Amino acid sequence: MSAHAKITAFDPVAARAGFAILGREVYGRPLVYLDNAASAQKPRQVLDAMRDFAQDEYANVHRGVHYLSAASTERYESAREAVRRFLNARAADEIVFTKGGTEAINLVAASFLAPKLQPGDEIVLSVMEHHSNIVPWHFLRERQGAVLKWVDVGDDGSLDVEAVEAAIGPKTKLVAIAHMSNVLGTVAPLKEIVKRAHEKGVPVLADGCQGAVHEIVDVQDLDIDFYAITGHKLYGPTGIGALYGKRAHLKAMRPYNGGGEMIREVTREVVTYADPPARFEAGTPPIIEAVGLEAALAYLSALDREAVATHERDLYAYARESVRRFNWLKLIGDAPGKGAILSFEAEGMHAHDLATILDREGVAVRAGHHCAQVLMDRFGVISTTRASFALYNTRSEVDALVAALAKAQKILG
Amino acid sequence: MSAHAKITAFDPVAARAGFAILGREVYGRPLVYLDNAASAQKPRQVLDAMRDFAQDEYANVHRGVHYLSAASTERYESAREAVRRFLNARAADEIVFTKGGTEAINLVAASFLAPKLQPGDEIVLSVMEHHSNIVPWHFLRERQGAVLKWVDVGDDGSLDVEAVEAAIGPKTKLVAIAHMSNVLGTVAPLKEIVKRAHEKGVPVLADGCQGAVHEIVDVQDLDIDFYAITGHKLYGPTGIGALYGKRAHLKAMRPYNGGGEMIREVTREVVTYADPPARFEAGTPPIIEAVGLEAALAYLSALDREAVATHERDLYAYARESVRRFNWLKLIGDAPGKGAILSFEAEGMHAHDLATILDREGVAVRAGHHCAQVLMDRFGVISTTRASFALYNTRSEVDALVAALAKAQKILG
Amino acid sequence: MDDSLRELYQEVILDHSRHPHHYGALEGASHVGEGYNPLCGDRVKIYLTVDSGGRITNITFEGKGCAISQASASLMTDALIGRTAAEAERLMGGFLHLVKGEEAGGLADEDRERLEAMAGVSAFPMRVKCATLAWHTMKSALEGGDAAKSE
Amino acid sequence: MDDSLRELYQEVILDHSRHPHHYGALEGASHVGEGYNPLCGDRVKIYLTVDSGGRITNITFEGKGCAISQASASLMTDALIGRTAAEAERLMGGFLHLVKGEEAGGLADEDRERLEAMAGVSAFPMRVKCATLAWHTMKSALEGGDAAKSE
Ligand SMILES: Cc1ncc(COP(=O)(O)O)c(C=O)c1O
Ligand SMILES: Cc1ncc(COP(=O)(O)O)c(C=O)c1O
Repeated sequence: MSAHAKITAFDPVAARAGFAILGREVYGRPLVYLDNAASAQKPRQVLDAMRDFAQDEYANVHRGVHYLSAASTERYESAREAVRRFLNARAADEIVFTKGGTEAINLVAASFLAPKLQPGDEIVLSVMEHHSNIVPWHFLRERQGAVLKWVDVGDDGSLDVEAVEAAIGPKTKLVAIAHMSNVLGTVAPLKEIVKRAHEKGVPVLADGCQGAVHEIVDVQDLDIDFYAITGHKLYGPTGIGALYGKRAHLKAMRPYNGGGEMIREVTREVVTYADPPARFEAGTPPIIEAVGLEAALAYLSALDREAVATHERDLYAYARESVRRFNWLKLIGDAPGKGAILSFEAEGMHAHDLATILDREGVAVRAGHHCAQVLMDRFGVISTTRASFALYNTRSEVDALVAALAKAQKILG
Repeated sequence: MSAHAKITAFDPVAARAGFAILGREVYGRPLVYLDNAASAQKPRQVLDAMRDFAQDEYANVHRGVHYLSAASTERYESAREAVRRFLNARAADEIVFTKGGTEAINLVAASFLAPKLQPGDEIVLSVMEHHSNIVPWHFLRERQGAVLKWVDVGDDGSLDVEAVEAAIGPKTKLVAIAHMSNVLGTVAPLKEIVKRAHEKGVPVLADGCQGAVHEIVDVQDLDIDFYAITGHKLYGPTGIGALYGKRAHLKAMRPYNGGGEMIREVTREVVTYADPPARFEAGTPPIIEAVGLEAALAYLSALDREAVATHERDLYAYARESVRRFNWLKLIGDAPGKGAILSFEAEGMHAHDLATILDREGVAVRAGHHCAQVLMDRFGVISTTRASFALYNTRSEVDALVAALAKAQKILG
Repeated sequence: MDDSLRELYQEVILDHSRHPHHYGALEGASHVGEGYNPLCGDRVKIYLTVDSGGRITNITFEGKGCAISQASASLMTDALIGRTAAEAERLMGGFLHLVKGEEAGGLADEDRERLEAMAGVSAFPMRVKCATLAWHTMKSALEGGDAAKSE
Repeated sequence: MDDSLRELYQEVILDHSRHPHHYGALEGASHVGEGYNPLCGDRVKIYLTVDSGGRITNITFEGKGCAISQASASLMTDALIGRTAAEAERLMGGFLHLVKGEEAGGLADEDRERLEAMAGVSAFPMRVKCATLAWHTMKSALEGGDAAKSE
């Protein structure tokens, strides 16, 4: 299929019909939702699946022999299989359901790394990480004397595999890198990073909270050790995420939370633990949310994802071109092959003032540090304004953004 | 209001209309759902609230200045206020949202107790605890040398405040007790336990996963230090729970997961943390689920809860009386004032065989150890069969249970 | 009564569960395996003797469990005594297919007939683990491996 | 243009934010406070001098922030210089009511007039923290307490 054919294989305007919220108005103006990197809206299929399931088939999973419990368990495990397929993991027992991307990363920090960490051991991470892929490692610094090694990005926001490799030393115990930055849109050269790290015997965790939404992920091809995703950015529900971990790692890891379902046997004196993935899923899991996540992945997978990616890149290119006219607007992050995230500083205008004015024009963008303060420091800013695009955004929404920016300039400039 | 008037103030048959699933059939027979202690069904109000919110107002919370983010944040914080009201906490910042009851207890173990625990320090818990209120303490035994002190229950399943007090010694650092047992139905004398523990300077955590569903909880009146609840048993969604903690405790506690929202400032070198409750809510929280939980609490609170409790106790009394005819059926747990949970052993019939036969009659019960293996040991059984009642159950459903038991006896007996 | 229930709890199953064959410890067993079903807490212990020619000369079992798991263990002892390890392996594979309702290719006609009584389990997916516990345990005992669990 | 936007970004606010009054460090300040808004990362530092009679003789501020927070800090210096700590306290309370759109009981007419420009914030709940940052910082500086944050 040619690149052109791929573009026509996805129609964002038709897709919008499935997202009721996109048809609404705010302050009497059509909503232009460009805060997708914070969270995506959910298609009708996801909401229907959750509701239908809760209304017709719901019970707690795993522990019951009755009909509804069996049905629920089947749906829950089918969702696990859907995640496996989505990431192309070898086996479903390499998929652990979590409450979100943040918990997935914390799980690796606490159950994989913490037990074997010596003071002075190093963790390599990049300056473009989200706080969710920073603070868990800071915990290990605070509590166990780990050393954080920071990999810088280029001025255009690009992440260089050589820079990552250079940061890996004999004491490095893990490389933790965002697949895609939520501010810069930079896509890390993950496969090459894994290759170099493995040559030095160092495992790699990817924070795929953004990456999995916009890239096609194949954990086997990447040969990556851990990959974290979060449901609500994948057009799925809140309250759920997942961790992919190589089976050998998961098998060797200690449990995370303690409670029901993750045990083998409990007595007054001792406790033994279940095999993965159950070992890491203490308590009643997010069952209805798993059903919603499966629906979201089915929704995504039914699309021509290459075509969606092309559409998103087109939106970014169009937006980038369109804001050129504003000489007061300075882009932050413009690496080759980046995802559809437009972050910028506005001279003489604070991001929050800008976002407030855009909001009243119906245009929802984010202003702030985007949970990436280390990156803000790197670029010498306190905050940025960010427009982030999803599959359902259109060029005319980019036009609306541009018009709103012009208005903001008139008010504040 | 007289006891009689209270009964008539709640009509379970009318309530059933709000739960679509209760109208369905399994294997061609009307569903008789008696697995409520595992998880309750959700009324239409909860499903509507979640769907309407996701369809009309959804965005990520806290971090955005735009309309939907503000609306979402308001809904999320309003849910927190609803939990505060439900538990009668002093202030909303004493309510931490978690992924469920299990995580709430793990949070206390990891962030409150672990940092100050010395080898040999003791944790007092009862033999009727759910694994979720056992395994987190076993972690502290395994990792930090804590000693678990077990309080026995009487042969009728009652929990004696003197026994709890006797287990508290100079090295006791916490008492962790279920408000209501998920197997025995026993309601712990929580207020008295707290009083005795506090006299000895020991804080108390209550596992309220069952208790909050059936009792009216007032954490101020109880003067309790921590109280854990879970959404899905409260007629709410999966993927959410909450921890009440006294403000002074929460303020002094270290964070649990690390990530977005729980920080104050992050640099390459250091990180500082937000105040509670944000400190304990790393990452995107279960937003849609919080909206669902608020709807569930609103649903419950609009009922005459005393009348509901009376109805449930009546169901238990009726069921207890009705199964008397089976001389092969041995009740486990019959303490005065207990909740509507009927657990039993069946002579010559294994719980799983029984549950399978009941299931084909449309009657959903649980068979197994109910995540309470220590309690199974205490009563010298491997598993029990459990019928647990909710507000929407009726006497005629008890009759269906009894008829199904008679059938099982015919097949297996 | 529900047909699939009648099928599951048919007389031969109940007979085996009430009066299991080869129940008890086996003195001088050459292999022992222990199985555990974490779902219900049931346990089973399998004792067996394999002679120098690799033939299973005796099997016994101990443990408490549901009718399905007890009957399955009892039937298994009948079916496997006298087999070589390789034959037993094939039979075990066939049994697993049978109780999952899959095409049980590996079974000879007389074995299939003997085990047919367990086929009713396939209509009860939540109970398949009960039926397979003893068999998994047998397999791990033969292989001299760890305690099995039916997961 | 949206009326509430015009109200928020009215000329006097933009003037104050572009040309803030009393901007910079204050040598020999008797009290200093630092404020931080974790939402956006904005910071403010407040310097003030209180004389022996408990009267605030001077206030300055430093820091970067949005138009709202800068204007609010600038207006605050104008409003509080020359007041006693007790008067300042009352005025601060009134201001908090004002920006939240509540009845601002504690404000004298001339104070209300002076601060009225900030009332537009009340239509922007997400921005109230921007408006109150300097004031919370001022309060904690006066009380000699910790760094304030606008939460
Ligand atoms: C790159 C990145 N990592 C991690 C996260 C955390 O995901 P969640 O908030 O769903 O836990 C986010 C989003 O907030 C993100 O953008
Ligand atoms: C008494 C008790 N405690 C704790 C839990 C754990 O709650 P959850 O599974 O929702 O985390 C349960 C239910 O499973 C329970 O019944």
